[in-house]
Amino acid sequence: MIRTEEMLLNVGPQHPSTHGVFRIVLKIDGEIITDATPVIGYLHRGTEKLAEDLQYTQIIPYTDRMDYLSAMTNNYVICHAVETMMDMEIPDRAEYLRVLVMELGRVASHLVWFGTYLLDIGALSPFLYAFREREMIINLLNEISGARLTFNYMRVGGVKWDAPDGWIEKVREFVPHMRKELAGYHDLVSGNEIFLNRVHDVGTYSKEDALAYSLSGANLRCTGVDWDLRKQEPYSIYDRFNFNVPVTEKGDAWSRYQCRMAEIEESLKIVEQAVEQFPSEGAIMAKVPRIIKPPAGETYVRIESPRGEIGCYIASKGKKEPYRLKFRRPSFYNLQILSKLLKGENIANLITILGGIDIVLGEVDG
Amino acid sequence: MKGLMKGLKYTLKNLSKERVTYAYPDEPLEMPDRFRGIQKFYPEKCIVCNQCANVCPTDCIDLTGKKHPDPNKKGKIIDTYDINFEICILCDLCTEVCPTEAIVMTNNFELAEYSRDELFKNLEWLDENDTNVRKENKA
Amino acid sequence: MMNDLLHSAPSLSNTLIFFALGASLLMIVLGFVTYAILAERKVMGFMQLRSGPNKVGGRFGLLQTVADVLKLLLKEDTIPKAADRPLFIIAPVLAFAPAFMVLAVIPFSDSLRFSDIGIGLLYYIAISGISTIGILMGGWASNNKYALLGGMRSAAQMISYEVPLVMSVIGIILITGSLNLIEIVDAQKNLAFIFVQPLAFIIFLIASTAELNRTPFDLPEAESELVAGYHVEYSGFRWAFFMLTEYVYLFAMASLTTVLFLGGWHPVPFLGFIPGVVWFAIKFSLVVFIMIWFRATLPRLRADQLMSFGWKVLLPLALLNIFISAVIKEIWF
Amino acid sequence: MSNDQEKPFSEMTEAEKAEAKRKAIEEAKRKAAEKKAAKEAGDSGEVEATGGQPQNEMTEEEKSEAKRKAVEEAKRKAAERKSAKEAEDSNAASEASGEDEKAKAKAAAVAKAKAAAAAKKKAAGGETSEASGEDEKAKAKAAAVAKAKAATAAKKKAASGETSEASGEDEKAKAKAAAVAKAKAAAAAKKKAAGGGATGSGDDEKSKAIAAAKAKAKAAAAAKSKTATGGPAANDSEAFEEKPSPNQPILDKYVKVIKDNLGEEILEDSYINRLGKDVPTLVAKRESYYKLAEFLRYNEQLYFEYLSELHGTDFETHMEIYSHLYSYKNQQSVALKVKVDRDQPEVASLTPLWAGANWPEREAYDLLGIRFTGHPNLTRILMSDDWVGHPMRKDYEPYDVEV
Repeated sequence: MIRTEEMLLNVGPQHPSTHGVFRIVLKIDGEIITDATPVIGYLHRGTEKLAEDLQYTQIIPYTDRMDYLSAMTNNYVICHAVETMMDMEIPDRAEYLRVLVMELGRVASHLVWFGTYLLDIGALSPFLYAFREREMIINLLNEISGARLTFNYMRVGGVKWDAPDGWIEKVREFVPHMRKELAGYHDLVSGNEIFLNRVHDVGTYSKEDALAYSLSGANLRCTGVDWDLRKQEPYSIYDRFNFNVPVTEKGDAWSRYQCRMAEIEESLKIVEQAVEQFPSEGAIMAKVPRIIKPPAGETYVRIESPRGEIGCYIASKGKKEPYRLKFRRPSFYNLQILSKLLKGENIANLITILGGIDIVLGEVDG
Repeated sequence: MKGLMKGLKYTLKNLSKERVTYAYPDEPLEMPDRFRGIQKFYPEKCIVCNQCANVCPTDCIDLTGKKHPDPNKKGKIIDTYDINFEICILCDLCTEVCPTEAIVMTNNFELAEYSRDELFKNLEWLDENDTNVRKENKA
Repeated sequence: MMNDLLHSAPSLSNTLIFFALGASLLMIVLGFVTYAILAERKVMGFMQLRSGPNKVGGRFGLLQTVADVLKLLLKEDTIPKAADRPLFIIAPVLAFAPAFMVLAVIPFSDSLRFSDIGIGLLYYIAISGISTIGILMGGWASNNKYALLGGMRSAAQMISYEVPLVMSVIGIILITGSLNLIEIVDAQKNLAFIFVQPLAFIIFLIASTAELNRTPFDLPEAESELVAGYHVEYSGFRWAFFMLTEYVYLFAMASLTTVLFLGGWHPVPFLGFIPGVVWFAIKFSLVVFIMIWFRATLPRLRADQLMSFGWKVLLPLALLNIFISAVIKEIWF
Repeated sequence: MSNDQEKPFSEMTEAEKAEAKRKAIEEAKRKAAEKKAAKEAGDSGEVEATGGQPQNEMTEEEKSEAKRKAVEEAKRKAAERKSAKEAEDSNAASEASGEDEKAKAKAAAVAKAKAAAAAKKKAAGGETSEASGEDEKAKAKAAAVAKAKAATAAKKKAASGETSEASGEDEKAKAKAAAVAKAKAAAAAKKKAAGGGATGSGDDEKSKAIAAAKAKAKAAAAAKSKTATGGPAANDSEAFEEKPSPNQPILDKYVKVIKDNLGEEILEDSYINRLGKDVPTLVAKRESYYKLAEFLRYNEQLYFEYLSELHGTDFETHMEIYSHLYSYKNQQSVALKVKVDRDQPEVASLTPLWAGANWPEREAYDLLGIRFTGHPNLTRILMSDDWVGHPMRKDYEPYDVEV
């Protein structure tokens, strides 16, 4: 008599494909997953608790460490929340700089996703090609902000530095280069039959599920929901640019891939236009009191980060520290659907699905 | 098969391309001027206003002042100044608030030490750390 | 010289000579493995716009692998407490021994050969199957779930791909009418079999990549899924043995491909002045390069896709190839 | 830029001295002020002296005040008084500062005030002139007159309907330009001030464009819901009138639909959150929280199928769950709040309605100790399972003080 039994498999917290310290406890029957329980919190640093004792400017470096692949959007969301509360007008030049760095950051973040996703699926080279271009972006951002990942670049009311000499030109030159290389990625990966077989019809969910599970970003757009906060609830100066929101219909890993790759192109479009429209002079800081004290009350703003909707809630009592600061962290919300998707899949698909959701553990755990 | 061939062509084409990696640490990495590395401290410029210690988000700066030795002059001069690089996140806020540019950033980013104790930098160390200072801060 | 030795009566001095020859071949193979690993890292490095190893042994990193092996030998030998100790120890040996044994039948050139047995091809295939047991054993004995999954995947994969592998060479056997590898090479004096049997070559290349557990068929190791698969608990020189197995098999399989399809040591027309061994080495390197090239480009298949590809695509194609070969043989030969 | 930014700092040493003196004077002036408030005000005064933006800061405060007034109950009157005091202080500070700085600030403030919704216009105008010297007063008056003209023009345009929207915009802009020009003429002696005014107007127009775009989007949503009738022009004119917010009709609609279907008693409160992009906010009663949420989720007119955010806050007197809902179908959002007793924090879970509420509720349980009844798996999520206490509560004492 052959007796089979279910096996408990602990994937993570140290595992090459969990992109950080994420743990998922699987019940497997052979290689088929019958149950999956995600366990998070290994990277919880209590940003929100720490923020209760910090002034608003001091919180900004902490936000860098949440979604460390696109720290610029994190910087922006808290600045935007405070600015909304204080009803501030941001100078044009500052807004353009913000949009430039945020969109460059979005491209960089998607490149990391592209590379690591292919690494998860087993191809080694795309990772290095993607990081080649990312390195250029990182260098650009390093030049303007003084750090490669933890930028701490934005301030309430504007940005910390103006663009250094020649920076705009460098960005202008980067766009066509990136377009060329992007075509190369498509050559290398997008038509590859093995890759297509790995991602087609894997981790499919419906539009209704996506909405019910509060998914956002490409995870939502891959089901046919045309939703991008840059377009639908324009913040900053996004209404001045002409770009599309890539939407795909199928809701599987392949449509998520298509969405993100198309988003790189759209971001490049925005960068291109922002460079064209970039005001030749002007202030980069609004007139801000040095001690920032938003009026008593509360606010919730949300913007589009590469991973989806990043939101910031501030409850203020009119003091220089927030009474309560809460980030809506897109990865945290996006990850919820994972255990639903995994039932009945095999272990190889676990990696494809998890990679396709595009999480950053710093953000999941806050 | 066509997709596979395309991919193979792409990698083969890259075989002869110039490499893009840095030869670090054989060649030192050039960081842009704004890069945020280990701080440099000018004790003579410091007016002991405590702003850097107050603004530091991780409370890694400790400083004490003493009375100016010249009794005719008002104000204080710096006595001790310590930065704990175990928790410093190099956010640049201290140099941003400093009214006299007594503390500035350098481009030195090689912070690794064999012992945690060595990450505790005192006034002398920070004073001597005078290479690669940000150009715009060079007095 | 070799042929004389092979046909002489057994004696003590003969045995010693064979032992010395075997040992020298082992050294050559180890030398190859050393530089195959380096070549793989270098080629992949160049393809990925890196420079690859360049610290140990000059700017080309010529001693990098040596340093790695030394490190592995000096490492502490750890055996998990809950592991099945005897099996755990024997597994790498069982995996490695057949890898080296199969080299016995490969003719490297006109004169450089170590045996001349009539069923050379059959011998190769039969012996190489044993390695699977070593890998499965290692996966089981580690008492680790990832290793177990890797071992199971490996067993399933090897069995599935051995079938099309064998089927694809039947065409050649039909045409030459022999299982002796030397005779197969001799039959390609004028035209390499790659031109006669292109379909078989493609099937053989794919199946051999799968047999070698190399990308895109590296499921048993599957870094991103199973961490390291069957050798996840191994370290030090035991782990080195598994690595060695892999690369010796690469050596053997590339040699076999050269012998079966690329005409062995026979030169390309008009370039006959170059010695046969060099020709063999050139063709062999080409095959190795292709394997490395695949690894640098392709993503990994999924287990179920691997199975359906093996059974539903490769096997029918191999059968078709046998049929075509039979027809061709009937008409032309 | 860096030079610009650093300059204030280097100037600051002198400024600080002046500041110290001023502080002493101020201290004497307002004995009644709390110690903390005094310190904070001093801080802000310090900046104003150098940054040259006293009015700016003040209008911020006033704006907030006005907003609050529109929104808040008597509860926070004390807080208002406090901030009013702060405003006074900063006035005092500005008096102390140099003449032309004031003028600069004035120009900026005027531009700002124009750009802002005119709900606070009167208050702002009044207070600024109070704070400033004689000729500034005159300037401000001129500006106010210009503004009033612009407002009436806008109103007229609004009356003529949607089609004239573009031209209305134009004329408004012209009126604005005229107003700015007036202000310029008044401050002609001070070239810098004029320059500031000009850039201010540029910004204004741009912000106008943005506002118009936003208004359009809003109007589209409004048209869909068949309640709003005015269109963008109406929205604009609303801004010039004393009306509270462009989202007010949306909120009214929500409230009406809810009250029609669930009865009068279901809502504890409803208001527009002025600080949060004018989001309509509903405060549910704890008992009927789930019922209301269910209604918001499934009612055809509301249909908030997307839960954007859910979290709890410890307000010391009570706990509060804040959730931000969005309806893709109707393109509208709402904030739903419920107050929870702090000693017995228990409230219905929203997970059956929105699967996405699962983890956020676990997080709220983990960090605040709010128990969600009906939650499928209410366990700790960020902290380890054996953690003691709920860290985000204001009375939380860390187990190990050193960490």
